[in-house]
Amino acid sequence: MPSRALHRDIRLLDAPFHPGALIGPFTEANPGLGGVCTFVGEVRSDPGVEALELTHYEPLTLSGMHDLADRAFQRFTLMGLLMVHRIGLMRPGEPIVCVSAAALHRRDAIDAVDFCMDHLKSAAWFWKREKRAGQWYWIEPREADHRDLARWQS
Amino acid sequence: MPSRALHRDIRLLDAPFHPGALIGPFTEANPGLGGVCTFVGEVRSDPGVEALELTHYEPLTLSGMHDLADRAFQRFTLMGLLMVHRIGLMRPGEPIVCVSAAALHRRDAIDAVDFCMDHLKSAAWFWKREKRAGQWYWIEPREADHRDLARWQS
Amino acid sequence: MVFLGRLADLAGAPALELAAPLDWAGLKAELAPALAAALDDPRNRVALNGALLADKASLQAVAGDEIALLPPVSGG
Amino acid sequence: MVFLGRLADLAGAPALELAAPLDWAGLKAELAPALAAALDDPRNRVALNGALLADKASLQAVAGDEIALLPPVSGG
Repeated sequence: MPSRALHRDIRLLDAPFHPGALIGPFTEANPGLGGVCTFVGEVRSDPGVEALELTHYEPLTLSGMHDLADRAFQRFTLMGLLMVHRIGLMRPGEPIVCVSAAALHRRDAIDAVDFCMDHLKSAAWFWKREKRAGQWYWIEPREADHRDLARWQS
Repeated sequence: MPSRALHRDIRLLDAPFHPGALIGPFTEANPGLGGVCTFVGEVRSDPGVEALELTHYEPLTLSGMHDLADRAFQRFTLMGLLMVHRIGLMRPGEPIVCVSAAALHRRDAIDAVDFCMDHLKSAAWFWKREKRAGQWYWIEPREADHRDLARWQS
Repeated sequence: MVFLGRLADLAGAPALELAAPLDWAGLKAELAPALAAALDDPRNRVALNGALLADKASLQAVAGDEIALLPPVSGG
Repeated sequence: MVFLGRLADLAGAPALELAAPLDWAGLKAELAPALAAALDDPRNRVALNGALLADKASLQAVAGDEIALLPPVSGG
């Protein structure tokens, strides 16, 4: 496959989306692939949580996701990368993030998704708050997220 | 979520399948999940490869996949696991394997898929041959697959 | 000037109009003490017109510039 | 007796009927030399009625049993 264009689809969405409707076209846009790995994160049904809101800072957030995609393409041998993130108000059960990587070999596809998710979780420009009993509470970064991120420093 | 049944769907298929048609119902069968990771492997379009055939030994292959699922449920905190593998004759571009894991946390979902794929690739009872220029050639295990498998021994 | 995340709660509004020009000392003098302290907190970053400042104290804003005060991110 | 993967090519057929009862020495005596050598190859596993034998040489097959000769797997 000499000099074929890499397929890249990076989006911020302010309304509910259906991951299945993204993955089919993404897979078809990467003919000849060996494997596709996809992660979909949803708003968990934690007891008492009525809603979740993700704020972003437009001048930084989308360009930060493009920088992250650049680094994933540099670090792994990929054919295509899809990275879609919700912003705004969400209810439990709604998809919040979808990352999909297509590659000739499964190791690249799986590791690229792992890499992008770790960075989206703790190094991307999002601020999260959740509503419990009618009150909004800001979410602090989790220690586990920082540990996950540190795996990629080496 | 006290004592909910774990969702498990393990299948060998001898005809083409559409991964998207499996993942939607699988995701819906695991309400309250935090994330779903899915890997789909396809028959690569390697130059000169006309077809691929996967042979299995029925008394061992499916029960071996169930054993693998048992180990994944023991090792990771999962809500559900889907593992579907093709057997028989396949053409380039056809899906050959689909593994999907649903969990409260992304680390479990991603690692479970990685674990299952490494074991399906080099420790499951499949034999693969490919047809080039009208001749069938048996495929030997790749060294990289053995290295991938060894990551899980610790 | 815009405030992100919990700093919007602290500011009482997501944005504030300030008279230009402003340097770092001038900006702090314009803000309530709690916000001035948040500016100094090394965990909070400052962006000028969408570009992060490596050295916050070097800020030089003129009329029409957008200053953003960004607390630590909290995940996707 | 069934042969999997490339061993089916070596056997010339995916399966072979053999007279029972058979122990390990008896099985090897029934097979062509190339197949008997494949039986001994430690990389090839033997299953009796769908259960892998930890010790191939302990094989004891009676009428109706299925012996399978399994070469190293080659991936999904």
